Amino acid sequence: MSLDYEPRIIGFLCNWCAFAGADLAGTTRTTYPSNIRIIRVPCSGRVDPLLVLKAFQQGADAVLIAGCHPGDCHYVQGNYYARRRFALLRQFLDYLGIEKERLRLEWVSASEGRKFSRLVTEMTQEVARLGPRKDTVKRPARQAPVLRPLGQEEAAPALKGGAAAPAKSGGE
Amino acid sequence: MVAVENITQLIQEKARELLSSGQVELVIGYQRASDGVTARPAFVRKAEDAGKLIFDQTCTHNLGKYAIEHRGKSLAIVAKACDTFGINVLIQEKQIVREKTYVIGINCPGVVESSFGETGDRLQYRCQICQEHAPAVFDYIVGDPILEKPLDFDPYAKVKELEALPQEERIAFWEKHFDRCIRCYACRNACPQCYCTECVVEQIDPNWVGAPIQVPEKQIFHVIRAFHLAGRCIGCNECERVCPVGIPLSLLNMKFSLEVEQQFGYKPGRDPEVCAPLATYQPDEDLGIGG
Amino acid sequence: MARIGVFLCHCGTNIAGVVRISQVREAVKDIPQVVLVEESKYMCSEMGQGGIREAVEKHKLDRVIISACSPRMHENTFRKTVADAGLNPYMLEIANVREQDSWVHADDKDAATEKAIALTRMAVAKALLNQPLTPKRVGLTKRALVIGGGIAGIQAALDIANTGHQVVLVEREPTIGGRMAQLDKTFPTLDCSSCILTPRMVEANQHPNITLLTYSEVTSVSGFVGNFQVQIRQKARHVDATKCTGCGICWQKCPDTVPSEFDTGLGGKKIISIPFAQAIPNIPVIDMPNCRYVKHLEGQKEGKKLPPCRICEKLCPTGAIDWDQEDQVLTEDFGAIVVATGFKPFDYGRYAEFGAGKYADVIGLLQLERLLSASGPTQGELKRPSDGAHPKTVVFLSCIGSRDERMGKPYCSKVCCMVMAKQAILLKDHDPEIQPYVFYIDVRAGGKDYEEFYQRSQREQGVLWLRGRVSKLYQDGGKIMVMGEDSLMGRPVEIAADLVVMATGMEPNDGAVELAQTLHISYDTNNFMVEAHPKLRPLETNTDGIFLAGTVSGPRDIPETVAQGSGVAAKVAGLFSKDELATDPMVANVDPMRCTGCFLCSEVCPYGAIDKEPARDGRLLAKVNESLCKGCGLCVAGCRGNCINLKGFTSQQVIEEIMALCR
Amino acid sequence: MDIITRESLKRWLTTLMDRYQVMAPVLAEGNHLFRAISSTDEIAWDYYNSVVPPKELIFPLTESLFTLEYQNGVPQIQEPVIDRQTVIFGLRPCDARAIAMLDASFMNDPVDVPYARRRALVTLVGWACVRPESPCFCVNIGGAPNGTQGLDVLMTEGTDGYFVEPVTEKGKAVLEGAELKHTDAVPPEPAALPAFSTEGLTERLPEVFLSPMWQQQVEACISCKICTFLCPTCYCFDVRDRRDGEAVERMRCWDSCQGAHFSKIAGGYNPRATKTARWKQFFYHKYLYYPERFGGVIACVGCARCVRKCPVNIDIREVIQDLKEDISA
Repeated sequence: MSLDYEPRIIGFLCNWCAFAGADLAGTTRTTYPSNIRIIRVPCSGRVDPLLVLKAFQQGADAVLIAGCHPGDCHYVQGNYYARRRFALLRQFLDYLGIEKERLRLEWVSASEGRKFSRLVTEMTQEVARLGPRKDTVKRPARQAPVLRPLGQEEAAPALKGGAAAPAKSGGE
Repeated sequence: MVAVENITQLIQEKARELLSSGQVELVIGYQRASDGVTARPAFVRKAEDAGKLIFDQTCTHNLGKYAIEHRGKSLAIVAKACDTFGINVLIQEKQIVREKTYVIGINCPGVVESSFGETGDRLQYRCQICQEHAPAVFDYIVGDPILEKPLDFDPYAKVKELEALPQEERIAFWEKHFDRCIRCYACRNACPQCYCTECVVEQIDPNWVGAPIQVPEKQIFHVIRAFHLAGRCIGCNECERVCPVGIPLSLLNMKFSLEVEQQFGYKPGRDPEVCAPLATYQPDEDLGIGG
Repeated sequence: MARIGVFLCHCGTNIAGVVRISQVREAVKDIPQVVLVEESKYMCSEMGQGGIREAVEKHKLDRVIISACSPRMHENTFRKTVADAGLNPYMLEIANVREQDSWVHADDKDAATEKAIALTRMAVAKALLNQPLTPKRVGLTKRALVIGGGIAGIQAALDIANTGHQVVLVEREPTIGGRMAQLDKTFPTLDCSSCILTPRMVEANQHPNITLLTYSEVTSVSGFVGNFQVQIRQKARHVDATKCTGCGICWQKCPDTVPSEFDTGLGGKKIISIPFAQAIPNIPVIDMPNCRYVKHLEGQKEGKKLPPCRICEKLCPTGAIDWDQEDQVLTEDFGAIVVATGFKPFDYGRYAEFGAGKYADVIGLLQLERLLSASGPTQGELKRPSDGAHPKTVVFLSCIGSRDERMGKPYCSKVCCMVMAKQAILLKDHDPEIQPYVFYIDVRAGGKDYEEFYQRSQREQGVLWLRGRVSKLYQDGGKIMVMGEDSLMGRPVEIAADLVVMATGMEPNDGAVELAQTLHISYDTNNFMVEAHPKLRPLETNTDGIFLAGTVSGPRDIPETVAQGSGVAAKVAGLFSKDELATDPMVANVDPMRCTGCFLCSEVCPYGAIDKEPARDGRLLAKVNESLCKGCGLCVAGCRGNCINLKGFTSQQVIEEIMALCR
Repeated sequence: MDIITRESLKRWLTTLMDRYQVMAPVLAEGNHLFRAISSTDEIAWDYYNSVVPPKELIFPLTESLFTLEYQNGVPQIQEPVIDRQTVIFGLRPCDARAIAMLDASFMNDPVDVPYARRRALVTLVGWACVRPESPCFCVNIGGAPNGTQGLDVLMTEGTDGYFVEPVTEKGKAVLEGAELKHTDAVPPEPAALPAFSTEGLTERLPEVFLSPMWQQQVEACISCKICTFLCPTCYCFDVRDRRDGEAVERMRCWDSCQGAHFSKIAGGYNPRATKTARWKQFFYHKYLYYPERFGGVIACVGCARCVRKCPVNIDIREVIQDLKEDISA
């Protein structure tokens, strides 16, 4: 699939359902866009919102968190907490200018390889349509404008009699 | 301004009584500031010093902050209605012990906008939208009960206006404000709900935010600060008040308050027994998550 | 500086056919800490593994990256490999370049290669922060708790006991036996249910290694595999078990009768009674709310004068009646817990169109079992509930509370078809004049001799199986009119029935959800408890040391249930064959320098694994109980101050992964 | 003395913009701050003083020191180019004097190269305060509302324009082409400020190091960094590396002794764990350590930003007062 913009999507997948689901997509050779990069976590409830912010700060175009369906969490309730956290965070990031589409929490069971690939395809297209991020959370690649090899410019001179520089009284 | 002399007097008397009886070792209240018109925090340890305590509509500080600092001591604290919500949150989060904290609650007429050397009659916005003028927790209450009247405007109007703006304008709005931020952390440090030993934004390992005082880091810092207050912010607005460069932080906090209220029907600090919204869940809630 | 070896697996052409391995090699070889990049056709082969072992020793590697198939596939294999090479097994990271790359991006070699590079870099970035982890070892109590005294529980208890380990069998009802005790005969052999069950009940009762706790419930469970602490509430029978001989005078002489749950309300029982003749233990229970003496005492409070009765007390030869007896709470230690709390029949009253349970002659499968049973309320004489008449036309409705989305019961209860066949045959035995009709959707006769049994019901017994649903029942004089359709004939059918039997499906017993929560194990949307793996670990739960047997995890027939009982026993025996248990070292740990003691972590922890520990200044701080912690990391994400970290998935590591992927 | 009309002043500034980057006080969402301007209309002519002192223009909140990058296996180090000629227009004498103090600490041996480079490119055109008000106290601490120290040019607003007083050669140079007219009129005298003395403080600070007074003064302190970040003479910074793939950028960012973790050292020990200790560091640095090193000059210029903006009204003037009493006591 060719897109006019190739987004970079970071996926946090829970080890027990979503990650296994993604594996199943592979086992069944269900193709999807390669834009997603998957990080394996024990549970969607492990994903600290700060990690998502880090991804956005580092320039990710979108973040997908995928976990077990409600009620199926390997750790009983992790996905419920995740649901609350990210329901809030999405709203908030959108408020700051990071569109809701760029942060998604989805349920993918170990048997839903097709769903996973559908999900990634759809999300990739959606984010590609949005194009590059417009917000200011993203870190520009480099800070300094123009660079030159260190020390080619002569070092600036010290003050003459620096110690005396400030006068005790600045009056007239 | 609303007449509050009697409140001042009652606070002084109670402070004297508590200190001389030895019931508390410290009274945290307000005193006149060095500019002669506004107020500043006061820490009274001797009954004879109780005379310096005051209360008027310039007493904007949320003193809950100091309750954490002096945790373990038996202390009395002067708390406006909203401040008592903060105290409840601190109890809920096991930061202070109710039994050791004597709360002098105030039926609060609201506080006015003031800055060094300047004050007036104009109520702070948070007080204009306040609908709970009575303390949620107290051992002694002063001030006449205030008649709650329904607002004739939406307290979240400002947030909703901003929400309604096109994305580009929202981004521009925040960029222009965060551009001024100098990461002095006054907003965080003034917040009675911020008490982490080492705030994540200052941690180097892991390096959550990074040190640069530049818009991306500044913005991340403010997102984290607001998120960590989600379901905990009681709207005392100290953060915005203390910001030296006038960043409208209430628009961040209130966005979360709005969401938490809408999605979880929760208002922090009303009852310390109720579980915080991010520490609980409803199995069947949807929240627009999952397809 | 770290010394990292990167091993790129071709997996035949599975990976190498798509990912350009040479490019990956080029991309990672310049990473400062990477001292070696090697390839192998099959890294998991003995040769491939041997290569890794040699390289680790030869190049003094302290970390190993394997770029191959999913870690869910071979993580343990390779952990063992590096361990054999003398490395800590947790110094290994696997980049998933097969399932999550080459297999899904076969259509785009460039993209796949680029992704393989990214994933391998990510693994390197994470591995740089890997720490050696070592499992903790804990002892265990070799004593099992079986919850539920049905056939599953009895079987499990007996088989565990026979391996020489102590078992406590807890049953909520006054007697063990469970549903099977209520059945008349069993399919397809038609042997008498109680005749095969009761000997097992007796055996369980007399077994030196089994302690029966009937009329008891589990109230709380703490601890972890090998070391559970369980509270059991033994409800007051008001009969002193140590004195009672079960002579039966009390229930013969007790003046009052109330409907009997055991007889599904069709028959009565005395206020002081045992559920059925072969009940074990043979000790009665007083139904206090209905007892005359209790009413008398309450009456006194309100100044009313009611006869005191106390006949049982007067007549009891051993003075076993104890009005003041109170519930006992026992706290016991166990190493393993078997959950076998069984099922209850679906409440057919929920079907408004079938009379919402109003018609006396519309009954469920279990009721019919009791009506057919020689020990039942009618001593096996088939009388219909309304007027005691002998029914001649009996209609069965299948899938009542099964395969029915409307009732929120999408699943098949598996046994009902066979039960209907069995009961239809039994009806014929009782009275050849009876004509049974069965409305079915499909007949599910999977099981040894089941199909034959079903065929027999048609051929030899002339049971009429009509394919189709019944739309409505209504009473017409002494008849229940059944409006249905025969979908094979494609025409409506109307039958005037004397008795209608609802083939009620199975649903988890009352209190199953509460119990699951007490045990911290998960249950599905139908409230059946969830197996660790539907195929490969059907008897385990996701909480180590807690096992499932019988219908608690889904509808099953008796043979399957019994098999599970024995299977669970094998699991427990296997667990008890160890003298100490190793805990997973990938657990959370709290940084006491940062912790503020808000205990948000303990609020979100599903396993109660957060202990409160006093710090120097006396404040309570969080501490992780490593034996309880399952490494889910909920506390980590929950902690605002980032005071908790998760070994093997530290925030630092995940951040490095993010940065590697975003570069 | 020379005078320039507001109109010619604007014209002059506009012509400067070809050669220089011109920084001036602007009104940003109700806050006066120094920013690069592209038109004189942006200038807040009526400002009292900026919230953040103009030191941020020479000593930025964050600056990149160098970048290390692997280029085909070989590490390459590069540093940012600083070559922009800059005029800071409209800063107050107190802030100019503060910059002179920063110079002393940054440009004495060992010279802080990035600072020195930037500083060499900057010309300071100051505005005298005609109507200074309390809590300002420059006059009590060696400064003056119309002091020239640190400035290259001093301008004083008069009825018909600005009196222009070149102070340095740099100042003369920057004034080239400005339409100056000679006048016999004299600049207006600034309004008087309440007077108090800081005499003898420095000398006697060592005696009172252990006084309980310090603790009382900062009981309300919330350990924010406002006082230090808004202080024109504070110059603490933190050096951090930012990783970006295999490239590393070393940057320095403002830091503050008032931050709770500022003094924390390897192993986690924090020698200034209490806010009292931190507050003392702040005060002693300004009133004792700096003077000891730089000819007795107190590193406070009386701009009173800390007084105005302290969230809990810790008032350094009161502190000085307490201190005097404590000393005399």
